[in-house]
Amino acid sequence: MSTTALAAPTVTMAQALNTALRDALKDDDRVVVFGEDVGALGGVFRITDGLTRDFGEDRCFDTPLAEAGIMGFAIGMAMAGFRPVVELQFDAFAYPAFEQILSHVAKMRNRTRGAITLPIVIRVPYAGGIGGVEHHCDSSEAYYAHTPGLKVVAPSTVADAYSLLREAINDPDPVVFLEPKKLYWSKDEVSLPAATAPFGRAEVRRAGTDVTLLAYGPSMPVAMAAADAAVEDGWSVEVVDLRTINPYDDATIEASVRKTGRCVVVTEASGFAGVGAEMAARVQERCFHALAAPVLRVAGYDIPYPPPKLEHHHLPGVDRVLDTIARLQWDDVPFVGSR
Amino acid sequence: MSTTALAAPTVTMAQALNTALRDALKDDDRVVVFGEDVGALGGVFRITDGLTRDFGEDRCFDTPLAEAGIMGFAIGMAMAGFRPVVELQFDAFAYPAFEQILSHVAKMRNRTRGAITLPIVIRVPYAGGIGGVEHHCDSSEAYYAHTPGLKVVAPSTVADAYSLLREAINDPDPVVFLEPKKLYWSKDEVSLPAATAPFGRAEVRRAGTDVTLLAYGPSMPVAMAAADAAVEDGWSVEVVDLRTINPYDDATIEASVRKTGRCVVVTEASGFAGVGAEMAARVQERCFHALAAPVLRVAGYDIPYPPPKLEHHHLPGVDRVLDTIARLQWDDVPFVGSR
Amino acid sequence: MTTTSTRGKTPKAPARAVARTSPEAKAASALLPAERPIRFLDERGARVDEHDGYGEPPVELLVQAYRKMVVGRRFDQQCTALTKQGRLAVYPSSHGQEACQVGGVLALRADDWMFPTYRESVALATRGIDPVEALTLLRGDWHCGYDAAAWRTAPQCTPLATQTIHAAGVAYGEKRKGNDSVALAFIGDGATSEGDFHEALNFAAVFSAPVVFLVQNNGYAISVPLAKQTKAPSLAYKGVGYGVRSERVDGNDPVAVLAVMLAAVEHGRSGNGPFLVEAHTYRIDAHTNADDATRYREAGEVEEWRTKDPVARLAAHLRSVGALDDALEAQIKDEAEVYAANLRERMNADPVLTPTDLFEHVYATPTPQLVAQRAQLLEELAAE
Amino acid sequence: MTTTSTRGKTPKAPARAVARTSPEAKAASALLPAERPIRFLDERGARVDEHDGYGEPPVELLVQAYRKMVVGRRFDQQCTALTKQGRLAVYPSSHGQEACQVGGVLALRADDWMFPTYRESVALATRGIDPVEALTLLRGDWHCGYDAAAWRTAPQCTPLATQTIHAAGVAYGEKRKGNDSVALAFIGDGATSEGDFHEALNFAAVFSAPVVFLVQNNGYAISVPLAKQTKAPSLAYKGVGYGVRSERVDGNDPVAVLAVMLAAVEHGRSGNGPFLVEAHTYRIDAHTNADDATRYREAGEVEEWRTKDPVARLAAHLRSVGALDDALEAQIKDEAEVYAANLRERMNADPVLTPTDLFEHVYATPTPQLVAQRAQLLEELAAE
Ligand SMILES: Cc1ncc(C[n+]2csc(CCOP(=O)(O)OP(=O)(O)O)c2C)c(N)n1
Ligand SMILES: Cc1ncc(C[n+]2csc(CCOP(=O)(O)OP(=O)(O)O)c2C)c(N)n1
Ligand SMILES: [Mg+2]
Ligand SMILES: [Mg+2]
Repeated sequence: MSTTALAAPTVTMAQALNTALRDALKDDDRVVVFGEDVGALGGVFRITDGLTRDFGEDRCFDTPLAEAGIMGFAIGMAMAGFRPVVELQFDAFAYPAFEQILSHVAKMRNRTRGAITLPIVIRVPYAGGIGGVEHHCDSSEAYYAHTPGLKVVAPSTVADAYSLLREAINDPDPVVFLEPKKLYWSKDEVSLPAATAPFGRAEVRRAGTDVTLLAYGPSMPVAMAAADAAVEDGWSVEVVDLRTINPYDDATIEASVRKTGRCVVVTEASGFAGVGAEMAARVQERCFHALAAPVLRVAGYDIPYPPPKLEHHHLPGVDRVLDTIARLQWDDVPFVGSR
Repeated sequence: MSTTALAAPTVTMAQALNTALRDALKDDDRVVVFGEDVGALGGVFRITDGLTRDFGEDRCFDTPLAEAGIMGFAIGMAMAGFRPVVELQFDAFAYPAFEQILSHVAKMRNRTRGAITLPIVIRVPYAGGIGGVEHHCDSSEAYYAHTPGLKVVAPSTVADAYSLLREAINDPDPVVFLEPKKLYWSKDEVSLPAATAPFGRAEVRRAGTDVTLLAYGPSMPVAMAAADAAVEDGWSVEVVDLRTINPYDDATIEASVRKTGRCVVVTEASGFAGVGAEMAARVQERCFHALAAPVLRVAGYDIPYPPPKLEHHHLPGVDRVLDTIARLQWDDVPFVGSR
Repeated sequence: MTTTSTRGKTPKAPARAVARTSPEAKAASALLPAERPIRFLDERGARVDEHDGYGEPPVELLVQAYRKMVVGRRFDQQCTALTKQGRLAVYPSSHGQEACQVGGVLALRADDWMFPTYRESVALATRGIDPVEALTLLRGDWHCGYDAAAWRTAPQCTPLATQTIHAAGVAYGEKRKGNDSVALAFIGDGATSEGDFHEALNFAAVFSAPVVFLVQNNGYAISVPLAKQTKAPSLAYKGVGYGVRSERVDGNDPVAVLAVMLAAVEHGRSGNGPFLVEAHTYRIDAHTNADDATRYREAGEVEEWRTKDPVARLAAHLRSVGALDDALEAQIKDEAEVYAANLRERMNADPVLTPTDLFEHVYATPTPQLVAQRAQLLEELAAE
Repeated sequence: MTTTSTRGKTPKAPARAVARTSPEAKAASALLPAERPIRFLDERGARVDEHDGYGEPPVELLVQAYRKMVVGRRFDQQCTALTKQGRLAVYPSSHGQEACQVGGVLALRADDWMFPTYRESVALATRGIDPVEALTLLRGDWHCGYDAAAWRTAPQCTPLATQTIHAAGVAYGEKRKGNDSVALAFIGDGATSEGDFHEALNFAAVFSAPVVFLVQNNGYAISVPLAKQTKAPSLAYKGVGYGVRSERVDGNDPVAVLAVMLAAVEHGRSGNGPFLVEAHTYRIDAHTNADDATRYREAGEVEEWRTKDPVARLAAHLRSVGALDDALEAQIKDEAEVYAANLRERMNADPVLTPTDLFEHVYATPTPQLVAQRAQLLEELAAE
């Protein structure tokens, strides 16, 4: 009777996140959601829409406007046995909470040899591409990624948004969950609850043989689009989505680059000392003799995030990715990959 | 008569920094020094020793205990035409000031098209190796290095400490000046005032032909020691000191690596997404076909900074550097460098 | 582990008597705000005697304020209209808060410093800044538009409360230079919860910096009502903990706002250090054009506040004292219309943005890395 | 640009009358501290009547406090000695602050939470934690030593004021779980300047969290005296701005500290929310063994404070009420000596540290990266 496979419904990333929060609130009494405007308003991006109405003020509530306060309060509630999921309204507005995040959230387990653990999820609507004004579009992942003790997650698909957020909430350790703002309204046909690969597993989103594009979160759409466009240039491009920046999946990436012999890293964040530098450094450390060309990076410029009318010049676009692929010495250097 | 070259006096890095502050206070009325305990106490490391006594409370003063406040106050004073040199007492105690640093200090010039500039120096006694307890030994340079609009400096020699601090104070832009705590008591024969190479120039501290070690600030001593020790293994090691992380001197590094064909990056900071990743990524981007082996990194582990009794296991030591040099495929891969 | 089982009756903190005579208690009393918010006008604009000793501002200044408020409101409406036409990326309206926007600025001299937030567009216009310049950022450009140094007006600040410390710093800096200028920092009710606000009050007090903190308490931080923001008797009670003189004022009474702001500015100018003013007001529009205020407040509440309209109140008062008649009213309305029409027209032209300008002001001199990146962008632009 | 040249006489903020009748003013009055710091004992330990309605703690509790204070002081001396023998990396002494260290802890139940700073080693010992465990971190190990969850005692906190928000959060969490436990956050005078302290007071008040903030105002933040830290009438005046009941107490009067702390804890336990206590005290020793206090304070000041010694004061009081005699005194001294000797001996053994433990508690399960790094370290250790 119900064996007929029904078409999965069309879901936005925002809806998937909202559903993940709902399901977590349903499944685990210890989960509490709080932050600025997450209550009656449902968050400025509506990710917490209806949670206070449906689960009550005790489970989802507004706080005073103070991010260090929110983070410290989450630490305290976690010590009392709760599993706080906090929203920091925009990337740049997480900065006031940095001391709490760097010196406490990331270190409490270690400082107490596991006696006190902090299963906190720090949700950050993050990065650009939505025409936001200054301070609303920072790509702040490097600050978290460089901090031992944090896990750092950046979904790029609707199903991952759901599955990774559920996993983040269940994780015994603090997770910085970076939600690419510009993907909130991206859609996919997904049946929720969806279970995708766990933390620490990268995914090959598109198979190819000539070059590997490495990306995550907000930079995945351009990587995929570039892979499509590259077909015309005769390149078969493989695209790997990190999904989680920490833990990091070297194995999947290594396998891909060993196969293709070439690699380009794409990040929307400013390049200098960013996560993309780590990605490039790791690939060449592990696959040097399989590489026919240096690992190149396509990244945002090393400038403050630009304003709405200029952001398209800053964000890695298909052309910039293709130009970079073209720079991978296709002709004049013998291919030394292990293909 | 005075043409006889006198032996330069022996000076510690701490003295050189103190002298630089004195000379700046003398030369420019707009310079003010402030922070926690910089007055009567002369700073917990005595870098500001005697400044209040000799220049008065107006020029060097204690502030309330609040790092965001110190940073914001410096912004305001710079707007009024002063050139604030602030001390943030330890690396991890700069974190409360991150929002002020990331969202204002780094961006004010850009946001006002140069109408308001912030010639501020943020002095941070930083990194480990002094047996400090938790929160007193963080290597925080990556957070600053990844932030466009800041300059980031980390001296490793006594002469550089003086010269780079003077340059930082004179610089029209904000400079994060990272003072390796463990080098405060390092000595050298230097006549002050000393003028070394300007910002953006790396220095070859030791010439060699087989492999390039790249380092800066707190990691320079181990790089130099490893170069010495490598002689026994028959390796001629060149050591390049970045001196300034931003601006970054690609040219000097490129020249060295093109010559040696091999490169190891040494940083005391945790490796993941750190400045060392950028250094490695850049070298292979620029010198790929001159490299006989991947650019490897020797870095602190991706753990919270360890306690006094264990820090020596964390910090890159001579053995770890030599082991890494040994991993640069000396035998089984033909050398393809341009030497 | 120890317990307190040994102790007898339940210990209780005693009720507090009101009379206070110790030096600290007296010092505190001198800092605390008045019993009730300062008012010169009731909600209909009739003169009342609740100003607790503050002097009434001269009538010419009130007329000037009225003019600026009418123009400001018209400007604000025009901006909201411009968002609908896609000419502004976003606009945070100050409709209903004109007494604060204008009263704060008119209390300043040209050489005083001003630190606006994103909500202070009308204050910028009142300051005399060209409205197109003032809207540059909200229009989608990358900088604040006006010459922040020449106007002694910081770029509009979004990271909440951060600007209050800058104000303390610049005020102290000017004092150190022997100038008698003061700094005015605007801040919202919600932003008073940020640690930076407290550090600002403290630095200002410790360095006796002539800075006035004007809290526009419009009852909400986006959707979060004041009751969820603080349990303080009122925000003006925050000053005493820093040794900062504090006052509450009816923020929809332009006479009261001006009276208190003039006193607060003079307090700083004459060497008495910082001053905290809490102005009770309301934003009639949503947080920004992108916000849906019906999610968190009742229409009735908005209607209630419309009856306390600061513009109407001042008009009524000025008419009652013979300082405003139909002719002047019409003249001011005309002025406002001209201002708005002018703005609309100028905002219709697409701004010319130069992409490589993104690299020009990151540092005084671009680093080699930025020079290379700029070159890359130029190549891409050439290839287009 | 506008100027205020139009205004007439210099506007001046009026002097404030003392009587206060409005609801906000009354609410504020109920929150403000007493006229003078609460005292039961004068500086020599004689009973005085300056306790403003606080109840006197039972004498058995005072004897217990005395015992803990004597042991605590001896413990503190021993720790300073251990720094000289290289057995502790660093030690921040609380010599002179024993009334607060002990009084704060004795007001708690075992199921209450406690948030110590680096200065609270004596408080930890008073709590009952094994002193060697309590000294683990200062000894040069990488963790706090004791079971923070079982003892409901957070690791000693160094990043100043950050712990005060944790205390608010855990207090609220316990309340949400239906428990009547409270949280005690220790903090120093200097740290009250940090934004986090203010956010903590605000969160605690807004969520009516049963947390007591005990400010040990010892007059200095390392070298910076209170006068450079704040211009507040006293730190206890910071509470009113958040709606937090506040009190000042003579921090060297153990009876007063206990009386106020018991009331403050009960205030929270019975559902009245947070409480701020400022205790005036002094640290007789330098900031830590590494500090040179002669750089910033006069010997005379230290001598002056020695005459207000909390241990001597309580001894005098207990003798005067017949609760302490030579025999008991000797017994307590012996107990302290045994405690110190025991500690000295145990601290003489080198602690065994396992380097790979550095990787064990970064995450519940080490990431693949950490597994690889641990393997690298193991290789290195094997090669040694
Ligand atoms: C540090 C920081 N956190 C969060 C935000 C996002 N945000 C922008 S406006 C706002 C509400 C501010 O409320 P209030 O201070 O009352 O000012 P109002 O908007 O009412 O004028 C919030 C939360 C921000 N801009 N900065
Ligand atoms: C955020 C932060 N900034 C600076 C420091 C360095 N520091 C350690 S103790 C101290 C003084 C603290 O004074 P106070 O709060 O009065 O406590 P006390 O040491 O007197 O007990 C300072 C500045 C720190 N630990 N944390
Ligand atoms: Mg508001
Ligand atoms: Mg102190």
